[in-house]
Amino acid sequence: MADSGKNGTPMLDELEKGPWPSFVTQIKDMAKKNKMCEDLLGLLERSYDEKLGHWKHGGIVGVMGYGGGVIGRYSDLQEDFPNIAHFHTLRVNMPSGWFYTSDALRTICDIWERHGSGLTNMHGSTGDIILLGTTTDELEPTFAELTANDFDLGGSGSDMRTPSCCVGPARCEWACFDTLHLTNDLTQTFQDELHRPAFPYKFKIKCSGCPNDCVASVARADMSIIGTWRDQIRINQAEVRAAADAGLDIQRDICGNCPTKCIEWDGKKLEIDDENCVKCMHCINAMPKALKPGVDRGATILLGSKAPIVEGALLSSVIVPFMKLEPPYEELKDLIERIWDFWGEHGKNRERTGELMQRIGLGNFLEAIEVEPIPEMIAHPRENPYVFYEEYFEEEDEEEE
Amino acid sequence: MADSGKNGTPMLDELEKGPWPSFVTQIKDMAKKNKMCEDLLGLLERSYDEKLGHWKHGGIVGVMGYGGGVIGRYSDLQEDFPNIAHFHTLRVNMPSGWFYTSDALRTICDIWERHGSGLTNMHGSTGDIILLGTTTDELEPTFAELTANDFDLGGSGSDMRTPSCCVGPARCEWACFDTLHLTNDLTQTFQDELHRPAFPYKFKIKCSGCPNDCVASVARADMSIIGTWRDQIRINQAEVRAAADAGLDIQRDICGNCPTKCIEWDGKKLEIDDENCVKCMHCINAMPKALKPGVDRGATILLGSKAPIVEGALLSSVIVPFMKLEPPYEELKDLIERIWDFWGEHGKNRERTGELMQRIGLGNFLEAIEVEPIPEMIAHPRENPYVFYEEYFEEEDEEEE
Amino acid sequence: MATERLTDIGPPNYEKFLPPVIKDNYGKWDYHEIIKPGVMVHVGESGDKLYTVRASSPRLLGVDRIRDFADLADKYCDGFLRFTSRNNVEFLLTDESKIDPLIKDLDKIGHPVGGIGNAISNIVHTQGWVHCHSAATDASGIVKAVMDDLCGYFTGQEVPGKLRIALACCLNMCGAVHCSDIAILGIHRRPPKIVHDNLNKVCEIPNVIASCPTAAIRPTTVEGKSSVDLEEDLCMFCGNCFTVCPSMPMADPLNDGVSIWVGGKVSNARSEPRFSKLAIPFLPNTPPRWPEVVESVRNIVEIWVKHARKYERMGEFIERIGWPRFFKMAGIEFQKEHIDDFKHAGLTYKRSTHLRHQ
Amino acid sequence: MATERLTDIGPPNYEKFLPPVIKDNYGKWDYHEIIKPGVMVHVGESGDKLYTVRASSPRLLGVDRIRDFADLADKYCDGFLRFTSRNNVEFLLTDESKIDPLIKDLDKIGHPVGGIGNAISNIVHTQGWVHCHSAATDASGIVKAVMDDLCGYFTGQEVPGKLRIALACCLNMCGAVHCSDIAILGIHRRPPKIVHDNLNKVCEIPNVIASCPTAAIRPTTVEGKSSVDLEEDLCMFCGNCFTVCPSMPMADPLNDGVSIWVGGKVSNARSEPRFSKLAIPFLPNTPPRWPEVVESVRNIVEIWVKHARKYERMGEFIERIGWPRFFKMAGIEFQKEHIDDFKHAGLTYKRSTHLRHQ
Ligand code: SRM
Ligand code: SRM
Ligand code: SRM
Ligand code: SRM
Ligand code: SF4
Ligand code: SF4
Ligand code: SF4
Ligand code: SF4
Ligand code: SF4
Ligand code: SF4
Ligand code: SF4
Ligand code: SF4
Repeated sequence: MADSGKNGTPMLDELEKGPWPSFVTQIKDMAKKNKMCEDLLGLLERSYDEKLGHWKHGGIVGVMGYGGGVIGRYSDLQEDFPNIAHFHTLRVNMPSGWFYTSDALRTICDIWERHGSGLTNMHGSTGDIILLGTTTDELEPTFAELTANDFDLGGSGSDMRTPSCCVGPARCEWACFDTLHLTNDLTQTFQDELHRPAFPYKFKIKCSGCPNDCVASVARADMSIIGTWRDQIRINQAEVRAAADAGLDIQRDICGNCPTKCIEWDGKKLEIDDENCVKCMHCINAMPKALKPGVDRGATILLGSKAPIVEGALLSSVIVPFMKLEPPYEELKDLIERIWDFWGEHGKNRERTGELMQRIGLGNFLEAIEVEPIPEMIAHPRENPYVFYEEYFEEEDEEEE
Repeated sequence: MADSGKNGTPMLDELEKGPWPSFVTQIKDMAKKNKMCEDLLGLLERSYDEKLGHWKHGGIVGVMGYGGGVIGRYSDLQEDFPNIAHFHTLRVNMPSGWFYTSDALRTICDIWERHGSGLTNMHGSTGDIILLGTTTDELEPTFAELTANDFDLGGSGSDMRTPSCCVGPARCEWACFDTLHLTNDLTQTFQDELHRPAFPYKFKIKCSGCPNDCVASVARADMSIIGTWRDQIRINQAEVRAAADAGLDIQRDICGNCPTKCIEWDGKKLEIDDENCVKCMHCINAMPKALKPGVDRGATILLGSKAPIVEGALLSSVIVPFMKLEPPYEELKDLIERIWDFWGEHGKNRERTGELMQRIGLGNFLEAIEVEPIPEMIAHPRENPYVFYEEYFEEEDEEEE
Repeated sequence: MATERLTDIGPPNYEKFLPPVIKDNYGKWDYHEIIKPGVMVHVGESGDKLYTVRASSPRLLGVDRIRDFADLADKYCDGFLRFTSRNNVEFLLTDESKIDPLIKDLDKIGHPVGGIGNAISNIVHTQGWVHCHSAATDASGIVKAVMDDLCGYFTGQEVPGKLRIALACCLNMCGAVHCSDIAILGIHRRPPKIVHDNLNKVCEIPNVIASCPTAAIRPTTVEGKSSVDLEEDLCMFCGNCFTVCPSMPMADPLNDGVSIWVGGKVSNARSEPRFSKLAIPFLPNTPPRWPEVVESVRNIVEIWVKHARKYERMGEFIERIGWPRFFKMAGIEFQKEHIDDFKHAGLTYKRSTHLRHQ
Repeated sequence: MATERLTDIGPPNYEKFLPPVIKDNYGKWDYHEIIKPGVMVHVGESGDKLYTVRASSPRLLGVDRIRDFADLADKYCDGFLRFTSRNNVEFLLTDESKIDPLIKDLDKIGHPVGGIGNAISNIVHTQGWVHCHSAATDASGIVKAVMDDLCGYFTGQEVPGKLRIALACCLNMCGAVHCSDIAILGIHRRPPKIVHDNLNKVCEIPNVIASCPTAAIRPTTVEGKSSVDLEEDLCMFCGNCFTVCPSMPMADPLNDGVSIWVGGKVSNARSEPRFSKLAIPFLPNTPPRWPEVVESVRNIVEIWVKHARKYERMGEFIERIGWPRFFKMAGIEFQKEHIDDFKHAGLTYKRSTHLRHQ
């Protein structure tokens, strides 16, 4: 079976059929001119045949002076597939919002064709450009060419991971802050934290321009920055009526879906009780021409989401209900640094910020990062009576000790 | 200060003022003829003065052959208040539904006046008649007179506690099973479990005739038996219109409050989509003349509620979504015994059934008590991927081991 | 007098105590109506009517007062009466004309009538300093002071829905305050003061250590006697160690007091049952009338009376307006103590951007 | 060529890559409209129009295909394009007349256009057997098979709302499947097979022991070598030990496979974000096209398409009809595995009588 690759790839071939674009076709096309891809096909066919992966843990490989940005990978079938015995991945920091020009893309393609498999992921699920597979000695040269062309690596390991953001103000009428500018600014400000892992574990930042959260930041970022507004939703009554005339059942589909039932529609006029609006976006989503977020805009800062390993998955929770976000973003950066300082000192190895917050309790965590507790941070107050009152009176004294 | 009682009770006297009936007045009235009550006043005044209770743990006191029904209590001010040096409480099992005749009450009063403080709680929060305070040597005589008059003790310690129930069919049109009959039947069937603690901890049963749960059974009983129905709510449209005419805003206050929004009102006719009705009772509560529970009646059996000590408070959760409850209640009794057997064998000391259920997991618990898992038992399926798959294939074999 | 000793006879059968009108209409009631505060009528399919008059009670009753009730029952309802699950007394009449005279007589002996329907009913409570060794506060005293203040809401002042208040004098929560619209909970705030010299005599040291949920208790030896010591920072004052060991007393006049909880319910009406949540972490023990507690409870009640919609229970009301607004309305300062830090704490954090910003 | 070595320069500034129409209307967009499947227009306050054509992508792309995209961008939109957070490709046009030709060219190279608005978009996924050592299944293969089957819902077939599918090949969940309408999760079902002879060389034994959340791993000695052993009953196959120690391999062809999860979302629209919940505990690994997975996903999708209300996400839909009915509709057998037994399990039990009995 060692040579399954050589006898063609009957199983993988099945995955060239069908309407959806095929990753197999991509590998095969590259295999015509790249030996790595040829071996990858063989190894993958083997995996399909055996229902078993053939990769081993990666050792510490990377580029000089960086601790992150490269995922080391070795095959456990080195003899059969020598060209991918090493098959390391480079994570290249994408431009904010994943915008490119054709030239920029070609530059990357040319570099990667010369130095690696020519295979990529556009993009990895943290957002990086993933250059999929090369040998250890190609890492430095690839990096040199990338930087020469204005690209740099993204994060991996226990560092700040590549921040990402939604398309935001570049192409969305609902962006409540400049997601692209902030993301780029944070990435540039924290280059050292991005490239040189010095944290207890990874730290991810994702910026969504509004509560629709188009980069899933509430579920996938240690710090979730989600745009919102404080004032009234702007209503164009004529457009509301137009939407109704066009067949939208405003009563059932809009009012009925409002989480706080704070919209009323009498067939002519739409009234919103903005005091009770929780900025969920639904009515705006449904009538983009008629409704718009207010003008007093900023973001809610949430903390702590992550995948389940190992204490169970977490969603981010509110740390700052509303923060104005204007360059140079001092308030936000101070907050981030206070969090990193405390986490860096008190976080256990492989403990994410969300897990730390849970282990020591949100109350203590807030004290440590010097943020006042407010009810906006909780869904509801405690239900259990196990309160750690921190001082008590002694017989002697009459005031708190 | 030792004699604060003797110098009158200035603080307690404050609690004789005001419109609400005063417990102090009750103690004072009895104090005129009962030395225990006189000392109790003194001790209580002392507690008010010092902001400190003056009772110690009770030792093992009780009546012959019973392990439960008496709460031993000793004062820590024996010299100052000798008449309440011992001040034990008897828990007397109330009649189901707390119904009495004047004669029955007088009988209890006469017995208690002869043998104890003459003070009672009508009733304790588990439901018993609480005879509040007597000496050790009065316990047996009191018990003898009680039994001679058809009364018996209730539960205490690690036994089945005195079951209680709502007024049910005796005076409520919504009772979906005979709460009084079932409660009396269970109490009589399990006399041994009630009087002779042999469980890991206490076990409480409370029966409410409908989901209004007028004995708070979902929060205060290890086994919560709550009446419900399976068929249609019975509607009297004329009475619905009458209620509307009388000023009830059916759309807002009824339809708007229906948890599943399964009621519709067009101003003339009330329509209920019974398939989606979750039997919450609200619409029926609001229009007792117009709406009635269906006729295919029974109860939902829930398990595990308790106060917070020590793993945190629990609410009961569904074990049997619907059970017909007709004498002799075999199905229910079998279930109770299967639960007791498993709990008795695997429950830790001072572990309630709800805590056991949580410790080993509902799934395992159901297996142990031979109940099939069904989705009605959960609010939603698991969110974490940590599944204990119980078998796996070995290379050798091809079927599960 | 029975010659051999009677045991295991169980309670008297309730049927002996049911009035004829109930026997006749048992399970065949058609509907009920509230006639006026504290008075309702249940009408049977037969057309029979049963009038219920509900009178308040301090729950702690001397036999003489119980005899008074018995006498009134004889006078007005052939001796038939019952008590409720919230410790009120219910007189069961068939003759409508006797209702008002009964109410007058009840007033004479100081038992106002009310608590039916949308009203504030009696406070479920516990023993406190009257009989329990575990109490962090008194029960009956606070109940009396609070109900004196809220009596009007029992006897007829309009309220949006039912409001259930409960009190427990320690974390054992015998009053089952964990699911009440308003809960008054006695709390300790000082770790147990260990009595080393008799601990090993009166307590099983392994049990004591095991009793602590936070593992704050460790074995030690003091003056040659085996005993336990305490990591005070780990203590959250649950009192479980004291329950299993008298040598770990919790009671402490300077630090014991009361906390206030809101928003619990047990009925399934409209919304599912839910736990009470912490509103006020600490109020001092101020006998005899606990003015701070009375004031705080009234304040919360009045917010509900003023702003809740018809049928809305406290918890349903607060969820509609949101906790931040509730704290603002009630003028309660939000503190670290309000934030859960027990087992399921993470699930109580605000995990969305659903926020009101005005 | 820079002479000294460049580091810490960060990504290129996005502004370099923004087309003029975006620069002009940056932050001043007025509204958008969906013109047809996969095509929308954003209209600026200025009146300017930006047309977006969204094309599907396998995410795993060879440089030649990326060059094809670049060429199309040059041909139709002055070289400006972007990728989406779900790995689709978006061409940014100003000339409406070029939309259809572009779509034709995209079809030629096999990239159907769609996924905008109420539609099923691309599947967020991970590495699988293509590059990861931790995979319990492949990623790209399942995604291809499932999207072949659901392609019609990407290219225009009507659906009630957005439906987001994600796949992760192990419990690390790089695809962040924990909050998806439908999640496909690779799972191991056999405890690690410990490689005793090199474990103490390649792994830090204390770290290995610490890595196990259920404390299933204990130190031991095998043939003189220090190693670890395993309480198999305590293992729930999270793979965390393998992540820290290569000598604890989890992968096992006989037992690895896929589980299906439903009802998660991350947007705040209408309801708050929520986790996905277990629908199907196990489906076998059946390369190359995983028919059981494809079938199960389609089944769940079709129930939603048929019964959900407008805008209703999978989780909102299931909550409205109730989980019991969902299991019935989907023909999925409810099993012990569905019942949570982790940390917060108790809170997932049904703690009320709010039940449908028909
Ligand atoms: C490449 C990528 C998947 C992909 O195909 O897109 C990826 C791949 C790996 N992830 Fe991941 N993760 C990737 C995004 C994520 C995400 C999603 C996200 O960032 O939005 C998550 C879930 C969110 C989160 O961070 O919790 C994620 C949660 C993990 C975890 C679990 C971490 C946790 O705290 O739960 C691990 C385990 C670990 O860190 O040891 C992990 C570990 C890994 C490793 C390094 C395997 C390992 O244990 O060493 C994988 C390397 C695969 C390979 O050989 O290339 N990966 N990983 C993603 C990064 C690409 C990029 O930089 O753009
Ligand atoms: C008398 C009564 C309070 C009252 O004034 O009504 C009471 C009084 C005591 N309860 Fe209770 N409990 C009483 C109903 C309750 C309830 C409410 C209920 O049953 O509906 C609860 C909460 C529901 C529950 O069971 O969880 C309750 C939860 C506790 C607990 C905590 C148990 C737990 O698992 O969380 C303890 C502590 C213990 O068992 O050691 C406790 C312990 C006690 C002790 C025995 C004190 C002790 O630790 O030994 C109290 C004796 C006081 C005394 O000196 O008289 N009592 N206890 C109630 C029984 C009267 C009766 O039989 O009718
Ligand atoms: C007498 C009593 C049962 C008993 O066997 O003793 C009783 C009797 C009735 N209850 Fe109740 N409930 C009684 C305790 C309860 C409790 C338990 C408790 O308070 O600890 C509850 C659960 C409270 C909670 O959710 O925390 C309770 C929740 C209800 C409800 C649901 C109210 C709601 O909207 O949540 C109704 C329906 C209604 O009031 O419309 C109800 C309705 C009724 C009705 C109208 C039923 C009927 O048709 O007869 C009864 C008299 C009217 C009234 O308002 O009291 N009863 N009722 C209890 C009187 C206690 C008292 O003295 O005030
Ligand atoms: C392009 C993209 C952002 C980006 O920077 O890449 C994007 C763009 C838009 N999103 Fe999004 N969303 C994008 C990922 C997301 C995600 C993240 C994800 O899928 O992982 C979410 C959260 C999904 C979830 O809750 O699980 C998301 C939840 C929404 C919603 C809320 C939908 C809902 O009802 O829950 C809207 C509002 C709507 O669709 O009406 C929305 C609306 C929009 C609008 C209409 C905003 C606008 O005015 O331009 C954009 C184009 C229409 C459309 O339907 O795609 N976008 N959107 C992402 C396209 C992904 C793709 O290729 O399909
Ligand atoms: S998150 Fe909001 S602002 Fe960003 S793209 Fe989505 S809808 Fe637009
Ligand atoms: S944004 Fe959401 S909460 Fe606010 S009015 Fe619209 S639908 Fe209601
Ligand atoms: S629980 Fe139901 S049946 Fe029992 S008294 Fe209350 S309302 Fe009536
Ligand atoms: S009982 Fe409750 S759920 Fe059923 S129709 Fe009435 S209000 Fe709705
Ligand atoms: S609540 Fe505590 S103090 Fe009060 S009676 Fe129960 S155990 Fe005793
Ligand atoms: S009071 Fe509770 S927490 Fe404190 S030591 Fe005792 S058992 Fe432990
Ligand atoms: S999900 Fe697991 S297997 Fe897949 S890429 Fe991430 S770590 Fe590797
Ligand atoms: S897979 Fe997870 S549970 Fe099993 S042994 Fe490894 S770490 Fe422990």
